[in-house]
Amino acid sequence: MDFELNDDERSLQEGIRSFLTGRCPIEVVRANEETGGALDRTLWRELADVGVFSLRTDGFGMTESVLAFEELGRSLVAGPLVASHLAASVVAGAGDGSRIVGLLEPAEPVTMVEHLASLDDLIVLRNDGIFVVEPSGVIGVLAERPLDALTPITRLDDVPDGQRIGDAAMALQWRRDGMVLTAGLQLGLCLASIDLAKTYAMQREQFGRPIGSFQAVKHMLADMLTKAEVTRAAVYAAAVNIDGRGDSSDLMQTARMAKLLAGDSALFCGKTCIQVHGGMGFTWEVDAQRYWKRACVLDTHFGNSDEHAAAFSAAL
Amino acid sequence: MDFELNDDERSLQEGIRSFLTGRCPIEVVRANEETGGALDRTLWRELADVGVFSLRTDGFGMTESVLAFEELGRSLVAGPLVASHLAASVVAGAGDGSRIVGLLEPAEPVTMVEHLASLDDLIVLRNDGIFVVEPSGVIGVLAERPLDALTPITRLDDVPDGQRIGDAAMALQWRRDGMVLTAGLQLGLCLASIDLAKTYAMQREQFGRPIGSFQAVKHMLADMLTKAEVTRAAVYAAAVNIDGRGDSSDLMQTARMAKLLAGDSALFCGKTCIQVHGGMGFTWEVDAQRYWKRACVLDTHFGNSDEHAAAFSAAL
Amino acid sequence: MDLQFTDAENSFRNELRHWLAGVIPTLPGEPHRDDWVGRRDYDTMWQRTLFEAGYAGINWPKEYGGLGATPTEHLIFLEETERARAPYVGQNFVGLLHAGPTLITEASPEQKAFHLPAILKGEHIWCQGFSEPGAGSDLASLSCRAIRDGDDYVISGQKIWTSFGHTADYCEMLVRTDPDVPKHRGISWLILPMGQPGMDVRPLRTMEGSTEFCEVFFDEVRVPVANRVGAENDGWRVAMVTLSFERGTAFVSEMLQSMELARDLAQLAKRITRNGASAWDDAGLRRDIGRICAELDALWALTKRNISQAQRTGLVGPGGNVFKLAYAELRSKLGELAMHLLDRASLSIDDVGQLPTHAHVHGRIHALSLGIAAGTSQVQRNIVAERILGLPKDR
Amino acid sequence: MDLQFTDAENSFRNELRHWLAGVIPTLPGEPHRDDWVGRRDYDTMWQRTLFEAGYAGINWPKEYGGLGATPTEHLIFLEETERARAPYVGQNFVGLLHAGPTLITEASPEQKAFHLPAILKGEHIWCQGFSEPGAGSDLASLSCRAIRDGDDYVISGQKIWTSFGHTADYCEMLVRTDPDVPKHRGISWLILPMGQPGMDVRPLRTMEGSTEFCEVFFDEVRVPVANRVGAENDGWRVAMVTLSFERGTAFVSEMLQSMELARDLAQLAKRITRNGASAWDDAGLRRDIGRICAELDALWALTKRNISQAQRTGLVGPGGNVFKLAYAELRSKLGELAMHLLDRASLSIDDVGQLPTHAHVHGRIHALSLGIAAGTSQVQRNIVAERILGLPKDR
Repeated sequence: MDFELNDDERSLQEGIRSFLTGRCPIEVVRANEETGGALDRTLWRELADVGVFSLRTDGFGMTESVLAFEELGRSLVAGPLVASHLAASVVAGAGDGSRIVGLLEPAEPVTMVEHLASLDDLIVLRNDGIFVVEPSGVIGVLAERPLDALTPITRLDDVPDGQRIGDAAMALQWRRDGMVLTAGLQLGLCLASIDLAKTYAMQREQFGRPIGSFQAVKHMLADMLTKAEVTRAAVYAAAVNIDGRGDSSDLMQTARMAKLLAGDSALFCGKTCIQVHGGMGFTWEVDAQRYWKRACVLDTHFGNSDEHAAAFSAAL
Repeated sequence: MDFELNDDERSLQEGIRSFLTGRCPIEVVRANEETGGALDRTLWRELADVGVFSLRTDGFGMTESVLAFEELGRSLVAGPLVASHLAASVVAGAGDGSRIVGLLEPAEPVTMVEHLASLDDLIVLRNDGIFVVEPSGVIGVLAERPLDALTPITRLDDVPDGQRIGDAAMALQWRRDGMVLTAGLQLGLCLASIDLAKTYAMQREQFGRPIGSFQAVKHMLADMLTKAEVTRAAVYAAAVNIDGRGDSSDLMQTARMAKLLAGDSALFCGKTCIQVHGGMGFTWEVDAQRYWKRACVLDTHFGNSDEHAAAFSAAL
Repeated sequence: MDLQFTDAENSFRNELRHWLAGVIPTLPGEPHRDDWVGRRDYDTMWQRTLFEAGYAGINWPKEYGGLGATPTEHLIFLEETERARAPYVGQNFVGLLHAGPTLITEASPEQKAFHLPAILKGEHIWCQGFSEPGAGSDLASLSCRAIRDGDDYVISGQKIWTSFGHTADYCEMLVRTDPDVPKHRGISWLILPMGQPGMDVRPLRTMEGSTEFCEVFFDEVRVPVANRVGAENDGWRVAMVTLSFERGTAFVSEMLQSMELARDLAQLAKRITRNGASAWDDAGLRRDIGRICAELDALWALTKRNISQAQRTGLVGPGGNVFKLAYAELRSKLGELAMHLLDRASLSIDDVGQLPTHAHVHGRIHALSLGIAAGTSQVQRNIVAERILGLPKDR
Repeated sequence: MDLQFTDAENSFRNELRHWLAGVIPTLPGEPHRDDWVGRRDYDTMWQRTLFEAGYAGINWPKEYGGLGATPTEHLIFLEETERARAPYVGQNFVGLLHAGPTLITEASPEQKAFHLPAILKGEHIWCQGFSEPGAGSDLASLSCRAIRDGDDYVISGQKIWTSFGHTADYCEMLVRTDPDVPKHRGISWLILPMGQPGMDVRPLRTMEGSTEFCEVFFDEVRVPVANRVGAENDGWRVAMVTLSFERGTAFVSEMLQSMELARDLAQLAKRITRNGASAWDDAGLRRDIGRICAELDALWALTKRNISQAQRTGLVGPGGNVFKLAYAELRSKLGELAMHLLDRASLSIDDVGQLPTHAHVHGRIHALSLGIAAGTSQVQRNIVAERILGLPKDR
């Protein structure tokens, strides 16, 4: 047993991080808000080139994929990353980034699809199977003000039917893998929130000293880190498990554990990051709100934490 | 509208407090642990003499009663105080303290009765009415180690039948009044926990200064006080409401509000008081544990906080 | 203790309710949320209407044109206006509830004579220039300088969180007039007419995307010394005076809205289905909503305790900090629960179809600000611990 | 990353499991929880049994008679002994996991030769004399004095939280040998034989009513200078050495128990009825238990990360503090939920009829101690913030 990253895993993650730091610094991400969150196809191709979508069709596993998605989350990259990654094995062009593939799950009280205007293909993930739909034919109402400015969102009155490309078992597997990949993104959000809050706490002075020297602020940061590290263990365990190097045979249950922990932690870290920033955390300018908002978005993907808590208990 | 204590209310409360401080200092309460929590009949009579059981049969209202029960909770007085108070109007000797009247509610997973060995009469409070039972005929198993050393507790295999002394409507009213009186006791526990924690935080030095100067400790105390003051408002509002000087006609709903808030707050203040004391909080010697344990006991009386949250929602 | 209203209070309520019933239907529609100029006009129109009916400055002393109402009457006023869906104080906020009361206590007769009636009549909008980028929780460390030059002060520096800075006529400002003394002792309180040369007012976008706040930059802006309120370097005390004007009513309208919102959420849960059943069938959700509603009711009771205390002593006392701490946390719980229930619909700030998304998502974001604005929850806890419980100061 | 065990690890497990299967059924019944002398005998009997089978000192280096196992093998050892319901380390705890490792690193050859085998064989029980009534979180402020007098130290003062002080043979002690230097620099580490004249060992009753801890009072107790470990006044460093012995396995047995307890709670909820229905029908309760179980599984994964890190670097690092913070909180949630479900039955510390009250009520109380013992959660948060995140020290 060795549950630390091995050298290959570490260098893969560092490679992705280094690409994103150069290509997608937060300024680039923010600039995309001015276009209403329309996806940048050049960037999408470059993401494909570093393997973000095709890792698993290229012979890597969920472990490597989650490490990559952690970095995507950390860099706040927007768009149907998980969907395009999942689709890489079945939808032509998804893996190489030539087509942007989105995904929707029928939901209550209403079904909403993200990034509809940027999509080339839309996957509908239902309990009874996986279906693909032509996005241009999908009719809905685009929200004037999405919660996350980088995630345009459209309300659908009806869930489109589409053409079946996978059965119920495959749908279940996609949900499971979707949970773990999304949890990777959420883990990255936690880490980015901590970095931002920490930097501010060290720089910002009030009462003649850095606010990070006050226990109240210190303890907020300690709680963020604690949640993030527990989440990291959960997410990595779920990924390793799917790759057959785990310690549990119930892959779905560990995937739920990961999504549950990651969802709660990303929301917690996001809002705590805002609180650490005080008034500045409430401004558009500071990224704290972006992390929190993205955490709100991702919590609704592949089941929120409460749903997974319920599902987890069903196996007890 | 004037939701501050008036002079009569204040002097009544101060009178009770002054009696309890003299007659029942914490040393006296603690000493009772050595007798397995057997009730002191002399003390019981004296409590009756200051009006604890007969306030409402003597023409006072729930408001005055709650103020008295707040003090009883603060002083950690043990025994079926609420039961004897409720019984004062129907069971001879309850009001003057010549008989100690206990109460049980049939419960799941098991019905437990407190102080059985000290009781002269046992009330059984069921949904369909109120019944009185001869305690000596009640068969059960006394817990070897009660959670609260001052609250001996006996498991009953069967709930005794007894003689009917009140109908379903009266049972409902007893439950309501029981909630509010118990909430008064719980409020007192909160206040005592805060006093104890505060005193310790001011005296105890670590790292060359009182621990109460550390934000972490300060904020624990601030959270205790906050919960206690919100609880106080809720408990007083419920009492005033029952006395017909309230702002809501749903007396049961405000009673539930009071019991819910008071239950949560007493548990919170009790455990936080232990935490503020560090290792000493974990000793038998320090009273922090006594407040927490009593909070555990009282949360099970007349429905716990979760039950009241559920019941509260039913009226929404 | 008595939560019932006196006959006098009830007739105050009845008269007000009667008046509101007549006037509210005659009001024009509300301007768009981002139309700050339109909203200024709307808010001042309502203030003028209140003034003409004798309801302006409810908490101001009669001698300054106010109603001289008790805190309880103020509560009734807020209950009735909320009930009637009357307009809010809006852009009149700083003038009526902050600058005005300060002027009443501290200003010269001339300053009072000029400003107070204009505020009451809705003629002048005020904004606040207190916070700075470097002075938030530690407000007294503010560094915006005012240098005496003859009969003027010359102001240079920056202010932030100036609400309605782009529509205001006057700004209540704290400036540093002596940098060489301990921080609380070198501050002065000034009345700044807006639109002076050297001022640059820029909108500050909040995380919700709205721009009611501004940043204001000062480059040698001249203000007559006569515009100072109180003595030079005594501005900290002047600013603190306003705190004593809070009579427990600050969150009454909000509380009424929150109680309604929480109860609306219960109704929403009854409409929404989840896995083929009503969301309301979920015992855990019901308990969560029940608990929030009960806790809101408890905070409502606390509000009345605070108001009663203000009525007796003139001060809210500790209850105000306690209220804010508890309310910020509870409002967050409500917001989180609502977003959870709305699920994907909560990803739109505006309503989604028939779903009242806006109220809940806006509410959630508002809750984030409650733990920050006017003293973070961390600062509130310090105050509660130090001023109420008497624990030693941090350092 | 790989959570699967190697062939070597699997054969270690299989051999151990086989041995345990043979030996466990031959063990006598456990003594009563308050029979400390009986429990000493029981615990040392088990230690002797381990020693004879070659399993004593699993984490001790081979050269000192230990097994020299890797952290992963230590994990396997703890998993298997838990699975087999083998006795716990019990009163051997301080010797095996604290004093012993310190002696291995810091003691003289004579001290090692005398003490280490006796610990491994279960011949000597050790206790710890570190904490004092005035020195808890701030341990280095300890004031128990040891004054040099010829070849002896003469000790006066008081120690607290000395577990099994009434049954121990030796005590690892921190004493102040120089009161005139900064607090960390005047401390020495001594081996104190128990039962010396001038010592008074009194049981310290915990809130649960048990007496495994003692207070020890010292009135001019003489200890040879030869019993000092490390240099005079270098005792703080000596004591800190033991921390580096923690290889992520400290809470393994507890975690396994907690995971089982949480799953038992789910089964209990299925048995218990509430208002005529199964308690398990309550969606909120199910979610609460599901969340706790999932979070425990996540902490189990974190445990394995910590063990892997220790295996690679020899140190647990930050993960240890993070684990303890999260675990203390989670264990409290589990305990509170269990007591809620048990309702009135939770008012007895012992089992009530068929209800497993004891495990849950004891568990709840134990959880209270988790946030306090070995560094309160407040201290843990400071450590995480300062040592991991690099935030500035308090003062």
